Amino acid sequence: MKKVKIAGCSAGWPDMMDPAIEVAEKSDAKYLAFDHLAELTMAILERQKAKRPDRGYIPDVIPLMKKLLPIWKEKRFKMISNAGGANPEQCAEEIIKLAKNLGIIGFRIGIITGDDLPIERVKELRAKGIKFRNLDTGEPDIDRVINDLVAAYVYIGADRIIEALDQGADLVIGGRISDNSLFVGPWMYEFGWKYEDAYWDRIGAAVCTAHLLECGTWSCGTCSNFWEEVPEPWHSGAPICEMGEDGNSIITKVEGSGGLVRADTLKEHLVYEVHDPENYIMPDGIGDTTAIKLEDIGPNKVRISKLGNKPRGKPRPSTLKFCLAYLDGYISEYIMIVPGPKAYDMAKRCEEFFYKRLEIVGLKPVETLVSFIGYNALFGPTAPPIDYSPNELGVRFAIKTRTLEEAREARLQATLSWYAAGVGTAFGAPSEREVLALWPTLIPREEVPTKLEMREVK
Amino acid sequence: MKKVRLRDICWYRSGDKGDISNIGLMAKNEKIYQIIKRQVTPEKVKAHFKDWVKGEVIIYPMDNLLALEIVMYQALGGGATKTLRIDQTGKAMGNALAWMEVEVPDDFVVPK
Amino acid sequence: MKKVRVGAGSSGWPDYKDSAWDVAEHGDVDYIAFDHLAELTMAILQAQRARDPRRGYIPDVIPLMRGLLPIWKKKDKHFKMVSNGGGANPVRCAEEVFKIVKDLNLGGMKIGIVTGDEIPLSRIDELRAQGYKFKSLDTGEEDIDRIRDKLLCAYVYIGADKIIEALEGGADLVLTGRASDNSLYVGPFMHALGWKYEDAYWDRIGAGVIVGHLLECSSWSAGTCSNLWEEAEYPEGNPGFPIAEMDETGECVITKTATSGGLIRELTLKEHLVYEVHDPHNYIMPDGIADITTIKLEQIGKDRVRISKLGDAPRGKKRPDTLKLCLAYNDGYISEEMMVISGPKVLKMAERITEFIHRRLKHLNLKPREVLIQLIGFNSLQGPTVPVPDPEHEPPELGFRVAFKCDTEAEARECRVECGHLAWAAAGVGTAFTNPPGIRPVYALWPTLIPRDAVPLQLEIKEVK
Amino acid sequence: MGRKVRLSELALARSGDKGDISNIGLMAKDEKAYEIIRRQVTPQRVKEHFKDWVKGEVKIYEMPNILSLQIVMYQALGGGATRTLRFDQTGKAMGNALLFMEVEVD
Repeated sequence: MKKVKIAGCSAGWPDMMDPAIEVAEKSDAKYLAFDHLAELTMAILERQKAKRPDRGYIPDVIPLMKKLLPIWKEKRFKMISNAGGANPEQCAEEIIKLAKNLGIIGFRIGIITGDDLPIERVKELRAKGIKFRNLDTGEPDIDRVINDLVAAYVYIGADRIIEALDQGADLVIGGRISDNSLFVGPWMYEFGWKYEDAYWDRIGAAVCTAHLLECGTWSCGTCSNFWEEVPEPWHSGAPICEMGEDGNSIITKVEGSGGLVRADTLKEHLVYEVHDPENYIMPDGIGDTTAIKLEDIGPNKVRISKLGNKPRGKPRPSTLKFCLAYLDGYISEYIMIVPGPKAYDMAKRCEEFFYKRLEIVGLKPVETLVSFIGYNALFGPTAPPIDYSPNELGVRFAIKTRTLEEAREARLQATLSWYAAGVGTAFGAPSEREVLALWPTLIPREEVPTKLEMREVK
Repeated sequence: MKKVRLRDICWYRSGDKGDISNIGLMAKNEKIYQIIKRQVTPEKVKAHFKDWVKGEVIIYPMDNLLALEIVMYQALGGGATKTLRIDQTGKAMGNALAWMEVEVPDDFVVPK
Repeated sequence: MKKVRVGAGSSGWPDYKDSAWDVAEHGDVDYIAFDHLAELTMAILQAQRARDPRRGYIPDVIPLMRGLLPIWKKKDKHFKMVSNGGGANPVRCAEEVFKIVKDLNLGGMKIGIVTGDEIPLSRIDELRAQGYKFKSLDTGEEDIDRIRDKLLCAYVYIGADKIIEALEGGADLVLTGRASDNSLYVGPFMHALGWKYEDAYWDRIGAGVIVGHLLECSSWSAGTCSNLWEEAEYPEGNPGFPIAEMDETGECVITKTATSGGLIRELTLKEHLVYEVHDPHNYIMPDGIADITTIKLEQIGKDRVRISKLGDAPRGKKRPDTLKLCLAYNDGYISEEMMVISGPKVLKMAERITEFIHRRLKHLNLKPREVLIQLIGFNSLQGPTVPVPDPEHEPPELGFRVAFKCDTEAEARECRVECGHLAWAAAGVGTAFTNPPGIRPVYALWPTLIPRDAVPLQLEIKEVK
Repeated sequence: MGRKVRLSELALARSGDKGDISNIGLMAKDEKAYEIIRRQVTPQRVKEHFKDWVKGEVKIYEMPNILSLQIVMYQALGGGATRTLRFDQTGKAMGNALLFMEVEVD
């Protein structure tokens, strides 16, 4: 049976680079996949490109490639990455320049574009009658925010990845390729799977398994419930998955790397951000995460296999996830620390004082939140009652306003609220930021024509 | 004798000047002032702050205010602009000192 | 018996503009003084002015004056104002204030502009060539050649001489740069009560220096940042600023307006008399050296405390013949990152993350000059002095803050990302992040002394009719 | 009936976000614990536990293959990562917050 190894080398931006280098050097993984995009990263990169046309891709990919290309020269693994962000063409240009002065000739790059839509295109589609209902809030159409739009991008699937690999690409680079497709693409290409009924079960298995790899070291004991048992997390290994033509696979990591690969560290990620476990909707197929089982079969070795005969996947959806980013006011933030022994009472006084100051300066923010670090900043109303006297508490003011001036004035008043505290209060650095909000919706596949361009380092 | 913490028998406020931390320790009454004047010594203060106070400690009594002016050199990690501490200007050093314990007679009553 | 009422108007930047307006409206004062400069502000303002000649003064002075001058007019221009908000550009600041006077058509106004506190670096080199050593008051280091090439600017804490001259010249507002906070108050006392820089007056000037110290931090003597924080009420949310009623003999009553919050008690004054004083027998200021142990405090009514002479020991001595000089220089970059980690075993988790950071620094061969880890909610304020935690009662969460000091900005960023942000790998589930503050250049200060006669000052009085 | 214990004694959690939706993976420590959480951790109780932090609907899906519940809470993150004022912009600690909830064991 044919088997193919793919390593999950990045969970976002920023992330550790050394696990990817280690996989390239010490493992026989045929594919290295890099997800660099969180939900909002694209909007940030779009705004960068708007200011400077030669930017808009993930900057870290250049130092990463500088280390990987010499290793590639020896081992000839393939790389799939969405680091192109809002500017895959410029990113490829920089990598070609880099390869040239490293004397690496013949390196072939497949550049995928078409995932980001110009705002005018969105307005055209809206005029044509597509409402773009908000998946989160159910708001029926985008008319309320259509004039504040700054970016619009589609989570595209693996179609062009397969095409690029077919034409001999060594690196496939794109923008908003879905994290999942970075792994499903190569497996479909290698095993000759098609987007047809005979393959949905296996594509579903790949979709579920890819979910365990797209967050890199998060499946190998980082940010884990088992943090006390994880050895040497400071050089955690990246997960390497060997999948067979039947869709079953084995996940390991490089021998001697830090971190931990166990059924329950993978389980931790399988339950992460899945929503409806039987309908894990991805561009290439709908996975059923309840149709697979995880078994420890050796140190840092876990088998993933089919559970019973329920199909592991269903046909891919006719629509794609479509994200619109729009401007939505400003948030200013400020932290001060009040001392014990009555830290909680003192913190409450500062909060009361702050709200009075807002009245005095006649400021009505859209929203304000005062929380106490060391008590309820993370847990809000669910925090257990304080049954001890904390040495100190962080008092965090967060204020949302329409304009930057209001954000600054609100933060100034928060700064002055430490006067109401007792002696021994200190303060941290304040910050203001423009709020980019996300409008998640769906777009019919046929409205998103993607393009592939092949280039070679000569 | 029994032990009480300075925070129960004194008020305090601290500030900075460059890398010098300066604590005003105010006794709540005359009797307490005599106790802190005797027991709050440069050596004890320096030991209390461990590696946070690297330089000399000088203490000036202020009989008129029943207070001790405690001056601690190289005490703020380099001073407001250089220190890595979140309390850049040493506003809480008084509170920190207030954890220190002193000995008082067994019949001593902690003032409200 | 001559008396003068001087009110506090600001204690650093920012402060409560509405409290300054309250003093002007209800304080029945003859003078209001505004201190806007912390130890480091001048270096920042000078950097601003170097980039843009229209900047370099304290921006807050403008909205503050826009609210204050109409009250000044309503009080038929009775009270005078003294402010060091001119910063590194008092001339430009005066022009902006004159614009307000015209905009609100307040009629005539005279502004006295004091300069000479900023010492060009070339002058510093001249003095060194003449053999003058700028010994550091902090570390005792003999000379500044180690930092000469990194010097950004130099400024002197000047006294009240030119403030008095400006008031004698009829100035309504005196704008200075780095005037010492104390002199903003001693100037009006000396002018109004006829005190001179002569032997007969050092005792009374000493009293003025002590009261100046009480007013220079505005609400800090009236119940804010106080041990009495539970008693200080702020019904309207506006802290009161102290007002000093000083008489010819140097006896003084400190009070505040009835329309402001906070309180004036013996303790709230005492708290400030022990604040940043160092040697209480020799509280050295440009206008005189005060002995704070020679006065006593007496509560004589609600929010009224009298400060009077204790015995017959003089309250002040002859002013020093050197002035404090601050040299600001660049000393690397600081980056910081904060995450909040969840229990249970939150302290053990913090230890694991600390180990992670040091191991990863080694793993990536990063060598920051200094690394500091602090736990917010546990020891960020009081460090090693906090008692051993009770395992039964652990906080449900803790802020985990790590800061790095490096020679270059790039290094500071790499440390923060690779070993700060990515340290979440070692944390348990349930770790969250804030937006880290920007990487900041470190302005270091080299405090030293300079002979008074090496610092010639200039006064220019401008008027708009 | 039995005694009350915190969920943290029976299960582990990890939470993430998607827009303004908070999603908690609740993993029972064993078969017996899974039966308890499956019965007692209901949308109603979860919504009560989070008070005003969860404004929308709560859906709970079972994952018997890995003895886990997938808890999906709408309008639960104060507007989503970029708009929320909360410190924990992406709801990484919502799982831990849920573990404070009490359930009955015999």
